[in-house]
Amino acid sequence: MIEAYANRYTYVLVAALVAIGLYILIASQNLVKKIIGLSIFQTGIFLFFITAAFVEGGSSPVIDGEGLYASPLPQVIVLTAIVVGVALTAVALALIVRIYSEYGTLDEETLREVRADE
Amino acid sequence: MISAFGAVLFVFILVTALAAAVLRDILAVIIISGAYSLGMALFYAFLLAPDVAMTEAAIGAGVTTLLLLLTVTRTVRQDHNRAIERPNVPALLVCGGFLIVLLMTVAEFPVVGDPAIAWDNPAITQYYIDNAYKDTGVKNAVTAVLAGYRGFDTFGEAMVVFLAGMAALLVLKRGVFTNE
Amino acid sequence: MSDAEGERGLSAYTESQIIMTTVRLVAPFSLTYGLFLMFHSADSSGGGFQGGAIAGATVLMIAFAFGIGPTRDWVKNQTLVVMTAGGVAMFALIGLIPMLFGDAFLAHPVFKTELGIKTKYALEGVEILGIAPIVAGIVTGLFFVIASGFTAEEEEVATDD
Amino acid sequence: MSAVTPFIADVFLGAAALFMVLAIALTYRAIKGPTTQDRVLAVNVLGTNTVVVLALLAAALGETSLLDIALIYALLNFLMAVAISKFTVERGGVL
Amino acid sequence: MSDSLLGLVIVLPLLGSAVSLGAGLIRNHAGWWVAAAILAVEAALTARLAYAIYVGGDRLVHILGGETFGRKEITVDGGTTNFTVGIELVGDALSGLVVVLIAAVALGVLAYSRHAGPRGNIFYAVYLIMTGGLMGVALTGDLFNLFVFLEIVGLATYALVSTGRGVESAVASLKYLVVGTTGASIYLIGVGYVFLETGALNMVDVSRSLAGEPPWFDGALYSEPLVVAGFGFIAVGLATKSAIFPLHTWQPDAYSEAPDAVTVYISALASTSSAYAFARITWMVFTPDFFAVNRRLLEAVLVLACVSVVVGSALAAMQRRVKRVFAYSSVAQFGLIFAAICIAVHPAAGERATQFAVYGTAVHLVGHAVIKSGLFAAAGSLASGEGARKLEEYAGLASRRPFVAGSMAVLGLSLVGVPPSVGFVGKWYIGVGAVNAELWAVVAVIFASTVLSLLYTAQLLEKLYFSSDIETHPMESVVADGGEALSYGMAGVGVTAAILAVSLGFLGADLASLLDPVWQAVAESAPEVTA
Amino acid sequence: MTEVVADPRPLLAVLSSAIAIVFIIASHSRPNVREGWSVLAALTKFGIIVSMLPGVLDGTRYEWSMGPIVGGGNGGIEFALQADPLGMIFATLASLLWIFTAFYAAGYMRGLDEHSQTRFFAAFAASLSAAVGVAFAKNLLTIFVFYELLSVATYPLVAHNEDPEARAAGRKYLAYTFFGGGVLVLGGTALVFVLAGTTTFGETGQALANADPALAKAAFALLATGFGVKAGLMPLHSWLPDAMVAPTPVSGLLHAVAVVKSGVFGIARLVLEVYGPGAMSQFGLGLPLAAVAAFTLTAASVIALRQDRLKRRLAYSTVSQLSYIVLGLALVGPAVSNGDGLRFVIWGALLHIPAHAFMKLTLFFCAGFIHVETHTDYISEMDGIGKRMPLTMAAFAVAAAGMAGIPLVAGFVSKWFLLLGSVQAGQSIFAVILLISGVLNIAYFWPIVYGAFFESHDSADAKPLISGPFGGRASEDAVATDGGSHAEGGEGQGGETEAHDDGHHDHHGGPGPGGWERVGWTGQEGSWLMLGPILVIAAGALVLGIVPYETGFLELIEVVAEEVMG
Repeated sequence: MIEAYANRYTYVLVAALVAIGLYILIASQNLVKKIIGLSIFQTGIFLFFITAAFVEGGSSPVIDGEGLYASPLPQVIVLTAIVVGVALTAVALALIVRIYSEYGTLDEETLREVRADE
Repeated sequence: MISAFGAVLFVFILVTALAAAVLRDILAVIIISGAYSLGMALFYAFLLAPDVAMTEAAIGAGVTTLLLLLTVTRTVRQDHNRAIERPNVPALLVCGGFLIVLLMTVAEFPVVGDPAIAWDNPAITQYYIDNAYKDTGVKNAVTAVLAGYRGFDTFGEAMVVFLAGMAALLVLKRGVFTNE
Repeated sequence: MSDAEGERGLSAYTESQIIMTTVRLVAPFSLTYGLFLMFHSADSSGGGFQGGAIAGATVLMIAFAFGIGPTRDWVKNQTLVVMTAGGVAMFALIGLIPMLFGDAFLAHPVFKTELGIKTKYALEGVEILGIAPIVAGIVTGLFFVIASGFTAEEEEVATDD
Repeated sequence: MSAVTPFIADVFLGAAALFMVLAIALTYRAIKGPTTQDRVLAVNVLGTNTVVVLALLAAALGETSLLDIALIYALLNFLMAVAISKFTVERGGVL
Repeated sequence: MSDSLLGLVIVLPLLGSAVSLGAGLIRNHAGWWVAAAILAVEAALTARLAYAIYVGGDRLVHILGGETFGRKEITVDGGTTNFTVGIELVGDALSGLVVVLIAAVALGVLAYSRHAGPRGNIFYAVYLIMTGGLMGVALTGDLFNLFVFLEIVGLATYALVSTGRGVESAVASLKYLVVGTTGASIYLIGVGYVFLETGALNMVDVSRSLAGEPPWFDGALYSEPLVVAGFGFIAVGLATKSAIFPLHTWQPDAYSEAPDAVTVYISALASTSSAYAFARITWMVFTPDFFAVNRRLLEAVLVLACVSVVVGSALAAMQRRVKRVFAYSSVAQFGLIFAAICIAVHPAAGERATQFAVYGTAVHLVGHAVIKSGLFAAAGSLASGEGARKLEEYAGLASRRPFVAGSMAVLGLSLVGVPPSVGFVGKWYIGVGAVNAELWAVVAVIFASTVLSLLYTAQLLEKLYFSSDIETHPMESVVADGGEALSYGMAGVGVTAAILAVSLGFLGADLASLLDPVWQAVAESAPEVTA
Repeated sequence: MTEVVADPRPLLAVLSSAIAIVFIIASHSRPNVREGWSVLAALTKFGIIVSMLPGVLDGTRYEWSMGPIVGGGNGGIEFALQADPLGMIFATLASLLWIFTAFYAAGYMRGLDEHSQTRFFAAFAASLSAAVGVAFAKNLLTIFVFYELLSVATYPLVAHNEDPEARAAGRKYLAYTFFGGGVLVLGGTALVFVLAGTTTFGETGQALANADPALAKAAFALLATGFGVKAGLMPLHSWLPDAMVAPTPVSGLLHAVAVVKSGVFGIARLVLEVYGPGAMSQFGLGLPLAAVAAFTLTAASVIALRQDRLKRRLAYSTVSQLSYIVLGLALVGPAVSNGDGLRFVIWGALLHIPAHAFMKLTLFFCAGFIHVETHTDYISEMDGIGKRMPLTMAAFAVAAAGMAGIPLVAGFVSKWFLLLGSVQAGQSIFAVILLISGVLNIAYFWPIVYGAFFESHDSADAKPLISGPFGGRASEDAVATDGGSHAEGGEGQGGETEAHDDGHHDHHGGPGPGGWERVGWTGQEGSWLMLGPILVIAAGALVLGIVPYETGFLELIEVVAEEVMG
């Protein structure tokens, strides 16, 4: 059992990162920390794709002649997904700046109280 | 089998991720998330994905951390009496459940880096490696697939970046990026 | 907390000689390296995104060193808009040209068969003329927009002017 | 496929693993660091450490493109350190 | 030639957004005109496309990147099979309907936002990108490309929602961003699992690989745990995007805080596009054979959908603000659509049940978009014309705004399912499909949804028509919030939606007959809709 | 012998009042023109329908179809109208009575100068077009379309007064009718469509007969309950008495003729054409429906006894009379073996539709007229009103006699056939129930008539069943046995008027201090706009009672019976 998980250690890391990212997303009070949790959650998924592309003893997908290469397709997917993730983080931060300028707090609890008595 | 470097890198990333979850002071968390993105870039490099590692490095260190800092510069720093956040039990249960579901499926995955059955479907991946240079004249297969075969994805991606800029302007109700 | 007095930039910015000299030294290198990555995506890893991001990061570096106010005035909004909108237009154009010849959108081999331009250059054209300016423009633009924050009275600037 | 003999590759990988252990120690300082300056220093050293590890990996795996990443980190690491440090000095007088 | 239309229809609005931003340098108010011009051309292209699909009767495939990046032949140990290395855009009977809907609603909302909506070039640039993204979701034939376009639509929606007046809209937009991105990432995990198992991303190739056609697979992969988990993640991701019950928390805030023009647009198209994506993936990629093996998984989604119908309606009846009432009603109606999608592929469903469920999904998808956008337009008109946002403030409004109140009444009744309306036709098809499949519990929920949706509609009608307005509007109808009077464009959208809802009600049979190739393909578990 | 002729007239019949709505709204500022439009629409509608009568009698079916409104199955389901004998009965009845109701409504609304009359008349026209639509529907789906439109069109009428009580009644009305229509009838239609592949009337009987019995029974149960809601079957009837809060023309034409009859008409279609006697007896569906109808019959009559408000008593009487029709239709199942038993049962049931319509409309119009002229709503205050409104009370007496089944008035003929049919069908228990309810009818109508003519305000004896919880007055003072007028009896009497069990507050009705002033028989008691229709419809009831065949209704019913039995 352990040996099966050992030689799939990256997938275990993927599962761990996704879980930690989700935990930060749900549990943290600070809005900026939520966004960081979101980006950790996404990088976990990217690692899943990259490990799927990895070939033991191969080389990176710059093709020069025969040989064992890592597969380029998942890496393209991750490239696009990273940029999408950054775009989302940037927009989220813009939203947080606007919320802060109005309510003066980044803490979700105080935010809820302030909005409740509005 | 897991290599020494892989194991240590595994621990490093796990430690930084847990630290980001646990710390309460937002600036510390941002710094730790910078370190986390360093580790991820290393892992991508180790898993033979230099393009991705480069993107993670450039965007992780160059853009995200700075934007996070910018957002935080404008906020007041509450002096926290406690460095560690209180664990939120219901969230812990949800994420623990999610983790177990994922771990159950991990056993089904092919072994890391196993070239033999790395692909049940050799058609597509093998095709890129054999014909990328013939079709596009580009040696770097990732760029060939990125801009050539799946050019439309990249078009969508460029639109997402463009949209992020527009969205930031719209959210902060600005007409222009910088004052004329 | 010091917030934006009159002008939109942040408060009195303290000069720091060390950072300014280092940045004056490093900035050209990082900009050229960014351009290298853009132009060199065919043979080695790199590409429009990474190159654009590093070029954007260079401008950020300068802003950190010389303060946001002066950098904001140095970087005209017009250049950013031209870079981003121009990048999108170029990308769409490179994609649409093959459609004029009856082939599909983004059919780069058509450049070779019809116009004699090697497909490789079309691919690189997409990366350099298309993606890199967008990413560079947007990274810088985002930085300035978020740095300037949100002030309520600007409410009507974007939407109703 | 890698320029060096397998044995040398293993030595480089071993060295890289050791540097990563150093990196973990640095993260302890980055987490614990009572003041922000400690964290800034920790991240700075971490950056340079990554450059070294990348160089070792490039040599071990024979991947020249890893050196490009090392170069990026060399440049941007300075930027991250500057940003964090300026932030801590004057409380917002960053820009 | 006509298959290049598919590419043009997506690229044109995206290019238009760059033009709109560029135009900002010259004239500040060019945004609306640029959008109007681009979307007019877009509508013409869509009409031509719909003509080619439905009248020409052929399945348009646009391989992006031409032949070299298109379909390839490969022979492995005797068996030859073809697969695609690039991305395909597919215009068939199913996507044609959604494309026409998007073009129509996009133009309609422009009429609304001419007077009421937010202005500025940036707004219309993002508006055009969202239209392009929606077209992409409708037409793409590639699982990852669908993720990219879902993100474009999502990001544009977060930006548009945040253009609301107060800061409330920013809080709602952030909440929507966090939940929406998590949903999209879960969808990406699902795509990753399926990709790891089949190695393909193109919907037709994945469907064929799951069926085990290519020689290197030994038999169908339907019972593989990875594929089952993959479908689970895809379903959860898309359910979050369409606000199905447990994952709907973002929708009420987003719809009620966004400006009225934006609410009309996203209520009609944002959730509709992800529901359409779920339909295409469930029908074409996983096909009924997959659900014959994993019956319990499908029943779980079915239960989720039925619960969503009941809870959505109950919550809608409890709301005080009118826009929140309609937001929760959307949760209920999309529960109905997801139930119909599941019935079509249910192992117990015979060919007849699949036929009706497919009819029901398509008609209700289009019908609900028309009805809900009309309702939000009418609510917006009353809000800006009379300053009435809460249910109590609606007392006696019918006498002051007969046309807008009239259109709201007609649309409300068609939402309930009063016969000559498109709401009834959709509900009828789904109901008959469920009866054919003998899923009695689902039948009960579908027909009970009439009374459930009556809960909140009757409140509205009673307030509008039969409560005297003396106690709430003593003074003459002074426009409450300063000068934002009601323009003809705003009232016009509501009225046209009402007329459309009733006329589509009469065209129920022809609207459904457009879907014949789709249900035949689903019945035979074919990977593609041979038009 | 029946041949189908494509003809736009059924559509024109339905649309004539729909088009009138536009004109009614257009002429909202000039009341006379507006009322003119209503009357004109009523006349054209009646004219179109009657023009089809001879053709339908000798076997031609006028049909109009818009093509399939819903696809699937073999060719989908058409949105089609067909003028067949059964449909003609209901359509002629509704349009004929609408002519007089239009006049009556104009008088009523002007008498009380009600608010928003335009909306009232527009909704009235809309509900009439929906009612004729229900009559001429060719298949289950079209009847469902008009069934729902009828609910929507009548809702503004129920909630017309715009006060909390009217709103509550409107809400209850919508809930019941939409539950009945939207959920049950739609579910039943879907089930029938799935089982039989088509929903056209007359073609589904055979397919349903050999369908899976459980599903066929379920479909019947769904459709019967769905239509039963509007037909006022007992557990689902409580919306009807509450809807009495609406203006009287609405309670009259709609809640006695159009809306409730559409429910009963739906059951008629269901029993005679969707299932047909064969399937009915095969699955034994008749008896349970008959049992429900019988229960409603008696219970409603008992409750009617105890209602002091005249309109609520008439509402409960409607509930019970409708169950006569449902009982007659339900007996079609058990009577299928016995030839003329079946014929009589069908005759009785279908004839009771027009009979009850004429009589009940007269009663409601009288109630309305009394309310307009003297603002009295409570029976206990109506003693001696015959002096004040002799002609009205005479018409009331005629109609009440008919309801009780006294010969020469319409009610007797249909009840007679029902009795004959149930005896011959071997279900004599229902004949007994019919007789009991006849007695109960007398019990709750006769005191009103007697009180009006033979008593004066101060010497009326106690109404035994009005306020005691289980009947009988528990008042402490001695009851004046000899009917003579003595002082304390009067006060006692006076005292009673305040202690009404349902405590109506601003109760300003009732006779003046000196009792009702005497008005001659020559019609000075109120405006002719209302008195005219009352007398005409009362005369109609008499004509229907004396010569049912010549009025065309019985002739139509015979054609229907032949078709069903043929």
